[in-house]
Amino acid sequence: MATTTDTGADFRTRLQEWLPKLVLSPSLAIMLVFVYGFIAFTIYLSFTDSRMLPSFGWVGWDNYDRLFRVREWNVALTNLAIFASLYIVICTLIGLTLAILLDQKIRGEGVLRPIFLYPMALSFIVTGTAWKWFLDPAIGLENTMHLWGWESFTFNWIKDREMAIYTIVIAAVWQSSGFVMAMFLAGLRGIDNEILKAAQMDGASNFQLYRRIILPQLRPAFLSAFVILSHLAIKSYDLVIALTGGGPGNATALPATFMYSYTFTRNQMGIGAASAVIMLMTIAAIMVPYLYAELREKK
Amino acid sequence: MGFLDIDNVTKSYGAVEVLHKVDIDVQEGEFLVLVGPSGCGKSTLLNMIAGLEGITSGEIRIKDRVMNGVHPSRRNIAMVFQSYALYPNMTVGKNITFGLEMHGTPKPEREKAMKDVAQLLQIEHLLDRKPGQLSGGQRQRVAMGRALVRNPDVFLFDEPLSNLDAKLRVDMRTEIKKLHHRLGTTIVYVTHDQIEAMTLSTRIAVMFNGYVQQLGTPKEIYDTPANLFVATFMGSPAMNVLKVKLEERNGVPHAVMAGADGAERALAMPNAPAAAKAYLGREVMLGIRPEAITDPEGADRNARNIQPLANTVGVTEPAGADTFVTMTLAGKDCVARMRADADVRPGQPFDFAVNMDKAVLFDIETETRIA
Amino acid sequence: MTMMKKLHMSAAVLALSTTAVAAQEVEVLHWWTSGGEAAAVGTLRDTLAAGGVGWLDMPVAGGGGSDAMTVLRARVSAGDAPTAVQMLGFSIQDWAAEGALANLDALAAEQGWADVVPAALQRFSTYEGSWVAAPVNVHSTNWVWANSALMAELGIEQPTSWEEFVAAMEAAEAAGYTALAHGGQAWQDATIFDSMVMGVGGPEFYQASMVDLDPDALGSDTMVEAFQRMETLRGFVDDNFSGRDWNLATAMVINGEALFQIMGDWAKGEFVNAGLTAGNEFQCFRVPGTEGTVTFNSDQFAMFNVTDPVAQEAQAAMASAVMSPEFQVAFNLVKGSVPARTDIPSDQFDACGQMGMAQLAEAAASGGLFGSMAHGHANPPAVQNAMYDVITAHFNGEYDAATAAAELVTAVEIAQ
Amino acid sequence: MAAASTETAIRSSNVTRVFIYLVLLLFALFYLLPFGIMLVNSLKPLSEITGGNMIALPRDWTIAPWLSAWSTAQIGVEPTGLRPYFINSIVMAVPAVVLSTVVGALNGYVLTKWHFRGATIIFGLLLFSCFIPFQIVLIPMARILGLLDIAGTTTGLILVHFVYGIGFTTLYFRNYYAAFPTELVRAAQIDGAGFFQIFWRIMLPSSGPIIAVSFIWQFTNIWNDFLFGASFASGGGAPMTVALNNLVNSSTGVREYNVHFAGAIMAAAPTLLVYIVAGRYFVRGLMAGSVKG
Repeated sequence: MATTTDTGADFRTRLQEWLPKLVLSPSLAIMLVFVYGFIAFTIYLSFTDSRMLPSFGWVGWDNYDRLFRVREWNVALTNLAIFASLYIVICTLIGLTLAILLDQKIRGEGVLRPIFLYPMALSFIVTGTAWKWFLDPAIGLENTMHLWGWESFTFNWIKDREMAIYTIVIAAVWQSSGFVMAMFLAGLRGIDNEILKAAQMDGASNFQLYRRIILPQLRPAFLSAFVILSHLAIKSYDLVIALTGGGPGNATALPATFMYSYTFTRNQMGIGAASAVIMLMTIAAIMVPYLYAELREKK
Repeated sequence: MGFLDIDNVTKSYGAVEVLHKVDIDVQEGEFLVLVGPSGCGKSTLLNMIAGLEGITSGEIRIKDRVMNGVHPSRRNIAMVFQSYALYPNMTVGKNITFGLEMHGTPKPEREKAMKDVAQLLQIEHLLDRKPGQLSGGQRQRVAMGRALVRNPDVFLFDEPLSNLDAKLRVDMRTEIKKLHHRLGTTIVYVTHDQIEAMTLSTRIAVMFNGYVQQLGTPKEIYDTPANLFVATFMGSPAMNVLKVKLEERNGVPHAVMAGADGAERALAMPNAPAAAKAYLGREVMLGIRPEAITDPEGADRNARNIQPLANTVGVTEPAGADTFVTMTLAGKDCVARMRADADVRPGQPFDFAVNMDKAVLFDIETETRIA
Repeated sequence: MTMMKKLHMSAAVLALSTTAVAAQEVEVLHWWTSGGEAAAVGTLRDTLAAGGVGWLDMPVAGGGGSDAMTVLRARVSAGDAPTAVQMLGFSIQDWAAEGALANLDALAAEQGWADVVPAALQRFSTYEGSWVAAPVNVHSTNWVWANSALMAELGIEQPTSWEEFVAAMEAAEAAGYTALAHGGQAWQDATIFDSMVMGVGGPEFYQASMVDLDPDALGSDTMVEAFQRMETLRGFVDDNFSGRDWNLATAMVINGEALFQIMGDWAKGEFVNAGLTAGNEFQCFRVPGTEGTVTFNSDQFAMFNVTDPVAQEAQAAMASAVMSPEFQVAFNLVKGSVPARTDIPSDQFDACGQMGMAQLAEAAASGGLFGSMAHGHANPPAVQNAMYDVITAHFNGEYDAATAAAELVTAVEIAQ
Repeated sequence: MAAASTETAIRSSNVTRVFIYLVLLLFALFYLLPFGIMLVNSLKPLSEITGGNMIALPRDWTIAPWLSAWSTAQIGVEPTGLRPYFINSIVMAVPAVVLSTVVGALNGYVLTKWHFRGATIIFGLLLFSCFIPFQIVLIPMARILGLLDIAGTTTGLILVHFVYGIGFTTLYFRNYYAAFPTELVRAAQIDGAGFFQIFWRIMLPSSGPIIAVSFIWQFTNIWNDFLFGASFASGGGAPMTVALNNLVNSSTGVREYNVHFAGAIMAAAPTLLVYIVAGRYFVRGLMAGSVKG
């Protein structure tokens, strides 16, 4: 695309050759230090006896050994599996549904769209309390239903050890599904109308139209949504802290809350770092194949 | 020594050489068309002239100045792109003068140059519009205006007409030709459309697979194609290429082949090239352009060697001015071009007249013309 | 602009941003951000201001101080530690071990801190014999808070034994009230667990299990019984307890929906704010079985190393002000706790406060004063939180009592 | 049928359309609910909240909680309300957003229009940075800020947000510019425009939608950040979220829920405003780039 240097190129050509690399290099340097340097540091810490502050006594795999003996870590991993899969699937479904519905030339789309999107703009420090109230049987939905005369209504998941993780899913879906909707909507708007017309003339029903023609074309949107949602799921922290604080008991602990707790509350930075390394590896396991496929295709 | 010298230029990406020793001298005022199918290297060559791609080996010189490694803006060239590449955020006027501004031309001069060009191209009324508000033809004119205003040594055109509809394309073609006549500038023009190549150029370079297959005037290219590729690529409908046997009969070389009925047909070639002697008794490829096969009345009066050919008519395609007739010859479909009022009927025998002056022979192995 | 000028300018900007701390000023990191207690800290600021020492406020609320501790780590890593930091129990020891804390021995000797601060508190305020922190207060955590009107209605006397306590709660439950107001958060579960361990096993057992972390004690039948008492209490808690904030639980007692709450003395502030008076509308008494002992936590201001003499002076002024009887009274009146100094007259305090001060002095003298596990004064945070995990899992029904005791042994072992 | 004449080629019956509107409205209700709860309760006196139904409308409407949260509520020892922290947040967010957007735009420009060997790998490295959990960077970041002597300053905070924003902004701009015709860049090169002139005169003026996306994304993330704000700002310079947390998360003492909700809405106001004002560019910007991955 750009010029490749000829031997003896003039100053301007050579400058233009170097400028792009020069412009990119600060970003690269920043990343190498602030991302990859820090990751390396964390990996190193996970092999040390660090407790309150980093220290550098080498302990080998001890932290990993302890980590997998801690029952809460297994709970956190199980929770992550439940949470992430439900969160990704439900967000995608709702996002896709809303996008398809909004794409039917809806009057008032301009009003509805920001309503679906706005939760992404709010942090859980802001909305956590409202959600907590809403889900609380004594003052929230259940109570309101009782006041309205539906005495048998129960909705006490947030208090239930088995069900609490699903309330986290609800709140998380509330926050991100609008964003997913926006991505699918963008994808839908990018589809050539002529293809749709052609398919209709071929006698495809609306359902077939979506299943056979439109959804396959949304593949990039599906991929982007998957990547964004999966990394949000793995990083989920505020959400749990604001809603349940990890409770009842440890029923809603996630790896991110586990890591924070061990690193900063319990002064077991070594184990915290070990859990962070596991998290990073999980993220990498999802991201690297995706990046590889995406970028190779583009080349 | 030409005005624009392309001197043994090659281009490689890594280990892959995509242009092989291209050597073209373009004279001042010449209109050179690079033509070929996509992927033949014509655009790469154009970009190398523009300075948008580096040169792996060889030299490109404009007015005897070596251009290797010279920045595109210092080559005194201008380029018209296939997509026009108008800056969407600038008005037409700004688009035209942007290059002058970048080269530090004072504002009054820029204004004057812009007015002149706008007048020349009849786009004065568009100067304050944005490219998004223009039709395809208007954009094309603006893109040319942007090139013209720079008054460059060489104009580069990269498939400038391929985004226009058929009628507009023909109009703009004429328009470009007129401009070239009027301004007498040197032009290098890339296209995959052989009609554009034929109509516009003073010389054509036919390219394929990174090689220049033939360089010559339109007539040379058309009448004496260097090889089978050039022969079939140039001209529409394409040249008929038939596998025939070359035999000497009565001291004259004849091209011998089977007719629609499987019986033998022989076309005498008294003025076959001398080299054809070596091929006697062997199979060769015979190239005959459709317009060289006619009804007897429609045959070229000046031709020295019209051979009769009795054959069965396959399909007829009236095209208004002409009628195309397909028949089977040497086991292949062979197209003849007749006057519109020629009396041919599908399935009926017909006596064709073949102008063997225009026939060419190709070696089966090397595919080069036997000359 | 010339290069020199630019350099000059940026140097000036730098100077501006750093001199702010170098003056007679203390930067204080704390999590007392709500109305009453923030106002109480305000009195400290005013005291210092009167002496010409500025106050740079650095409040970080949340997680019972854990967010503040995170921030502190970032600040220390940046080489930019605050002058003074509100801190609890073992954190002080950990920071002192890192060599991050200042030595206050000169000031302590001059003002005779060692004579007026109970030894159990000094265990946290000093490190290897040197003073590193100034204690502000003592919270005792083994209190029961009761609604007087409800007690009268149900005809309940103040229970003096575990059996009476259970009987009283049964009565409340039978009458349709919530017997025990409780919030299902790990630290609240642990707070009542402290009292159960103390109540079942007594001071020696508490010392052996919670402080010395003796595996035999942790897995003993006594511990199983303590867990069984937790199950009993769980039976008296309403269904909606999970995740409830402690002050909402207190509100249940205030509103007469619930009879008792087991909570530290900060709960008193809620009653007082609701216009109730100690001894009249509400009662306070030690968790039955723990009479004569006090489990406590103590807020202290740990002083970080500063090198600048001016800053050292400001820091000393701050430590001195914290230890002044005036501040100790003013602050603790608001906070509901009792002064860290035992030489302060109790006449300004209400009934519960006076009782608390007397019992604290008594327990300090008799060796019945113990750091609260739930509040980080019995063992280091790693162990404390490992215990939380087990206690809260058991309280929420994941383990039975015997399994919980066994899990406690394992969890403590991993955390050490 | 109305739908037939519209641009979308999908047709649906009237019954279906009623159903569609119903579903959309239900979802709108679901999305608005938490905010509605906050708004309603921020306009009630405290006694109504602790004793009543949280979804009910106020019996006594009051704006006192709002006034209190804005200017008199206790944040730490100072009864300043959220007002001063609001300004801190602006001073922090605006430069960080602008810087990361400009750098992201430049990176995207280089990666798409000046492709060179290794550029794809560099892009992959930048992209992966989006996924680093922020908790792990806290301690080493603090160390570096200390070394640079900008710990506890707004400058330091801006740097942190800038650093962890580059990945996202680069991603957005790269995908957007990948669809931007390269011929324009070539034309400008022949016209004599240099690297930066092409960027300023040709690329940037056509980047409206993606600038909006980058701005919305960055502003929301930076404005809502708590962890970095709490860790790397000193007391008086703390951003809004830290102050809000101090207001809401007080450990002991009476909880004024109405004031908390009023404060929470105030803290959310700028991001909400950004979404409402620039939101319509959001889908357009996503369409232009990000979704293409």
